[in-house]
Amino acid sequence: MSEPLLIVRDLVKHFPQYEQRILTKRQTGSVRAVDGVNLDVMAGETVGLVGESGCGKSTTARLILRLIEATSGSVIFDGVDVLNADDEALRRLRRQMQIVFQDPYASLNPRLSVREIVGEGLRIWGETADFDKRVGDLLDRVGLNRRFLDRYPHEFSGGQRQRLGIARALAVRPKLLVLDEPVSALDVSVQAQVLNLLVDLRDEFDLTMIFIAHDLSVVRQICDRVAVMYLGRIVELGDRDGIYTRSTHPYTQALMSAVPVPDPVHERERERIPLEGDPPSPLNPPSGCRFHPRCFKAETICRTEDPPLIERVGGHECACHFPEVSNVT
Amino acid sequence: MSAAQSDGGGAPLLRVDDLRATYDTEGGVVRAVDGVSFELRHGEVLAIVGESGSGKTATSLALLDLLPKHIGKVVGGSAEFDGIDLTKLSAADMRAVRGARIAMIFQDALTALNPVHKVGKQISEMIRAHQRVPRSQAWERAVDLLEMVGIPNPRERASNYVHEFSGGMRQRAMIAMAIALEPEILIADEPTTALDVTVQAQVLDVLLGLRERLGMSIILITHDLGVVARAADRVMVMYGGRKIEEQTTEGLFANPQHPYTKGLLRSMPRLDSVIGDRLTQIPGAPPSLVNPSEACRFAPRCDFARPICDEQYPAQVSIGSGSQVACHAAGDPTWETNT
Amino acid sequence: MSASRSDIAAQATAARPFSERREKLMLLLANRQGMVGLVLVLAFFASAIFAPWLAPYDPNALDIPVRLSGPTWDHWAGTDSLGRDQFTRLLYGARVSLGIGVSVAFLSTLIGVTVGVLAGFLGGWVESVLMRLTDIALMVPPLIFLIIGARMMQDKLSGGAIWPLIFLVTVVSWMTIARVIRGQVLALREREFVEAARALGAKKRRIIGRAILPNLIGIITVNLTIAVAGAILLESTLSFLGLGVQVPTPTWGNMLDSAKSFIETEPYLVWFPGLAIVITVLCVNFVGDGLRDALDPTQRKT
Amino acid sequence: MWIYALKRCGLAVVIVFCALAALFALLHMIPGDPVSIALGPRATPEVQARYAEKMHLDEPLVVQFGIFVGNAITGDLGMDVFSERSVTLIVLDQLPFTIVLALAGLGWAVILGIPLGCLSAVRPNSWLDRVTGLVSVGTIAVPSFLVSIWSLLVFSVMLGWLPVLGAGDPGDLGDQIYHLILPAFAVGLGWVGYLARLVRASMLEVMGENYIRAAWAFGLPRRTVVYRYALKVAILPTITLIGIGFGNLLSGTVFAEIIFSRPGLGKLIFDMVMNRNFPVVQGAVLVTAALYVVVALVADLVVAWTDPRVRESL
Repeated sequence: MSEPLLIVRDLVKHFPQYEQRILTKRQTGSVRAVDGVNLDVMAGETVGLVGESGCGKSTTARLILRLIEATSGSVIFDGVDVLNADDEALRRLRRQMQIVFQDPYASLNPRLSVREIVGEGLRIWGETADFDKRVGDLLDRVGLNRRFLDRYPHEFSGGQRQRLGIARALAVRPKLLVLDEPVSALDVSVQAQVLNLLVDLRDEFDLTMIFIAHDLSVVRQICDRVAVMYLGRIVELGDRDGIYTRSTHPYTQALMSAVPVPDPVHERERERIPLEGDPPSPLNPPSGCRFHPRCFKAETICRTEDPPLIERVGGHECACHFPEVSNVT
Repeated sequence: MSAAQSDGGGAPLLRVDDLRATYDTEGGVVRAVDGVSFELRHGEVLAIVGESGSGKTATSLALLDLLPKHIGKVVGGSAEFDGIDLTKLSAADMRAVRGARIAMIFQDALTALNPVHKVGKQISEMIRAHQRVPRSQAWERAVDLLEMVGIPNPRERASNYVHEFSGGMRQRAMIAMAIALEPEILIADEPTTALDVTVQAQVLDVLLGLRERLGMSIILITHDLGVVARAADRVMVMYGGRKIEEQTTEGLFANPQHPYTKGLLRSMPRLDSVIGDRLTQIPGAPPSLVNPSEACRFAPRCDFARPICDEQYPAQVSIGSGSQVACHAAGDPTWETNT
Repeated sequence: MSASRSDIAAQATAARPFSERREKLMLLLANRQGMVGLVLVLAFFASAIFAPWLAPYDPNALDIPVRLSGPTWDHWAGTDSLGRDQFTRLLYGARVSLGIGVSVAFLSTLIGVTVGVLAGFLGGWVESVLMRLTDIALMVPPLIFLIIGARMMQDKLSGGAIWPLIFLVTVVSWMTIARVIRGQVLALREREFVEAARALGAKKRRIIGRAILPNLIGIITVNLTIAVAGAILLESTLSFLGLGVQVPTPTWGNMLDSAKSFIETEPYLVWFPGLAIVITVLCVNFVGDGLRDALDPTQRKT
Repeated sequence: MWIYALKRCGLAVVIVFCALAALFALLHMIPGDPVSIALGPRATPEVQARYAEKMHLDEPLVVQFGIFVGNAITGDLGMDVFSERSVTLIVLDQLPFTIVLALAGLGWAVILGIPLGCLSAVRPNSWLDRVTGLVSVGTIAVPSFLVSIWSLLVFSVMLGWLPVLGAGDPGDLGDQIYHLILPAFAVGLGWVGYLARLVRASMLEVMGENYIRAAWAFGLPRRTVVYRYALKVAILPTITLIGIGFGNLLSGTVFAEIIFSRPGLGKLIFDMVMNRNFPVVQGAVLVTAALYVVVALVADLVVAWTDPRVRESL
């Protein structure tokens, strides 16, 4: 196996909580949004990052692109140390790593025309030869009419805006595309269009993708490997079939069992693993295994000892003291 | 599957007939609800499914005269509930119905509960708005209700403000408020959409448990077909402000009739499907409802559209045992074989 | 296979005939109050600029025999205690009042926007220092500051200079817009399209210029108009207290000041300059409100 | 909550100190001989010498400032070299007039403005709403010195209903109130429109919130929804504004005081500035700033106490 395209090691992001004083600030604590994430992404594969709100999946994405500064850890992209790159090196790196955002309304500058939005990357990198034609080709490629060049974002529907966001990211021909909940703001009928488009583009542009979502079914549709996150950590990591049919972490199992299946007969017979309460606050995560207060298997050791993410049963990595294969779908 | 499942016979609890509601916007008049008819029976869970802008929320707001003031209004139709027409009630009579006989819960409980009153205070105030109960007694009731929806330490929690609650607890608190007067109908507008799946499951359980216990009927508004499969007895699918299909839940999932419903079911990524390369997709985007033409709203996106679809809106066709579909192609044998 | 059909459907729903800019212009034109305000404000500016050609008399020409004559055919707005034509002086006064109003508005907006953008975009200690400075400046009672300041610069003012007034009024006028702009920049900075620009490798200058500033134009314009009104009020106030522009240069404020002594016998001397101030400020506010309605995205529905 | 209150008090002290420093710097930054600048060319040499000694002008600036601050803390604002009276006493003499005027002016504005804004928000586009809208825009556009002149012109000169000048007979409460009417009207008028507009906007925003819709959906009576649910939230920004407004009025009454020849802090400052009597100005401004900060502080604390979201985050 070749060297991974992206290597993430012990990535940590703590958002300090401040109390404003007159001129200074005093730290009162910190939100441990991402707390030691390890992840390798091979060239050409699509890795899914799933978890509930507040588990740190979007923060992880922004850390990898260094849109926010990490507290500690390392990100190596294509052999280059992203977190220690100087401004100029970072700018060059960013051509190769692009991101598509969740909110199709907030992610496009309302004051710029489609030409300027999609072509922004070309302008930044001075590739202005055949500008209109290149932007037009990109529009074609994401299924939009090239006559839309002079329109403004508010004239488009949510699905079309998301296509614009994808075209903008592809303009600089990145190697890695990070998709942060790209379809969760879209209606179901439009979701499928965008997912299909992404699959097509992945093949055509040889993209490596990190796909972030809270919807397990969407991730299953598009990803080769899946990482399940809980409170800033990856708790289970494996290939798609492994995660979806032979998951070993109780959280993955509970999560999977909670997703309702659109089939009333099957759905009403399914066995469910009920979880008590809401996910705890990342401001003050539980001791030991972070999942233990909600875990149906928790024992004394779980309260005191944090299980490492290592390969256990089922052929994939799992951070649990009592991993067991189970199929809950 | 439940004891309270639709009994088939008997007069319906709520009979909505040709309900129409509009929104005035700068772009023009939006026909948000455009001739919707349905019945709700005693003790059943009726799901209204549709995408954003399909009119599912507007329908429920129209029933309780809660459309945004000065913008939205009911312009036609009737909604008969226990011998009274909800659309013709005076403001005072409507107020007596709201909350007490038909209650509603909303998607985002954080913004739907008052930020500056204690949660227990809000519940007891709501009780006292409808019944002459002393303050302390109403407070006790509020505590009991919080316990009933599964909030730990209800007595303590009643003195909290909503921002001190977690997402799941907020939704539970709102449910507690809605069931305080044991309403006959509970309208739940996307009650779980803003919640994480693990919490969503808990809240759905609470809702269904209460249905059993109090024998109320529920109108469940959602865009999530998984939630429908889990919780509903009957489903009505809306598209472009109109009802396009209605069936029992089993019937709808086993044998969807309208091309949109079929497309929706197929375009959904699901946990239990065989993984193929591509999802079946419905092309295009939902229609604008500003001054719509008489054409079938779905025709521009429909793979089976025919000339007639662009000319007139299809009538509602009954397809046996309370099921209905509005499609020119429905029941056409040649079309059936094509799909 | 469905690509072509999907395209057709997409285009059917996407079409909107007007560009955003045209749409806003239409909204502004549709706002009756705003339009009336705009027309009147433009008229005032025109008459101020062309005062030497429009005015029937020399503003400083004394005509003692007709002093304190009420409004007549010869003197539409009457004459003052030295027999100077009030209407002429009103026109010339507009030059000073509007001139100061516009200069102050531009200067204070410039300072406010600079402070707000720098504080909001750079954050950190720059933000702390700038915003604390703004807070302290806001605590200074503007009138007292102006009274003290104008008194100290009185020798300059007596020499007929106007810049000390512009300077003083600007000093008390920039804080509100700085705070508003900072709030907006903070919100914009978190918007995903700004992140997207960074992700594409855009430099800070480009992000401020292309992503932040264009999205502030609406709020800057609105504040600019409102600042004009505020500055006219402050200037007339100071001149009324005898601390602003010194006679014989006419301004609406010092005309009122000199009229004070004749309030019991010649009330018209108090009415006309006062009305000039009120109508101007009212119209400028109408324009501001109209602009706000036209530019505020929450007013529009998609 | 208490910690928050303490912190805000600390901040208030810092702000007053800054204001003090700024004022001190302003008054000492004027180029030239401080004595003749402070006293003007008319002062006799004896007065000048006495002034220089009283103000410790021979000491370095920092020391002067230190002395000034030290005295200010003990309530000694220095001595007026012309009248030989204590500045503290001079200021305290004028203070009640201004406070009464500011309270009366803001008081009637609050009593009228808040219900007007509230009612016009509850019934948008009604005739009441339109009238309120016109009044708001109108009163905001009329500077308060014009209101003073015009109301004097109309009610005293033309109609002769109300007295022209002064604050009334010191011993006669009725006469004092009689003399208070016009100035209070002039001072408060702009605030009626301002408050009405703010309350209306704030109410409309709150009335559009989800929890108001939910309150309707739960069948709560109109009065509960409007007054206990909506107004309680909508009033919060108004409280802050009233605090700031009161602070501003402590100096903003200057026109009313000048035009109606009424004693008060504003008139004192104006007169002393015109007479270049800067020690008195310094003292009066300091008292104004301190009062302003205290009022703003109280308003902030009231808001924090009323809004659990703010209270919680403290």
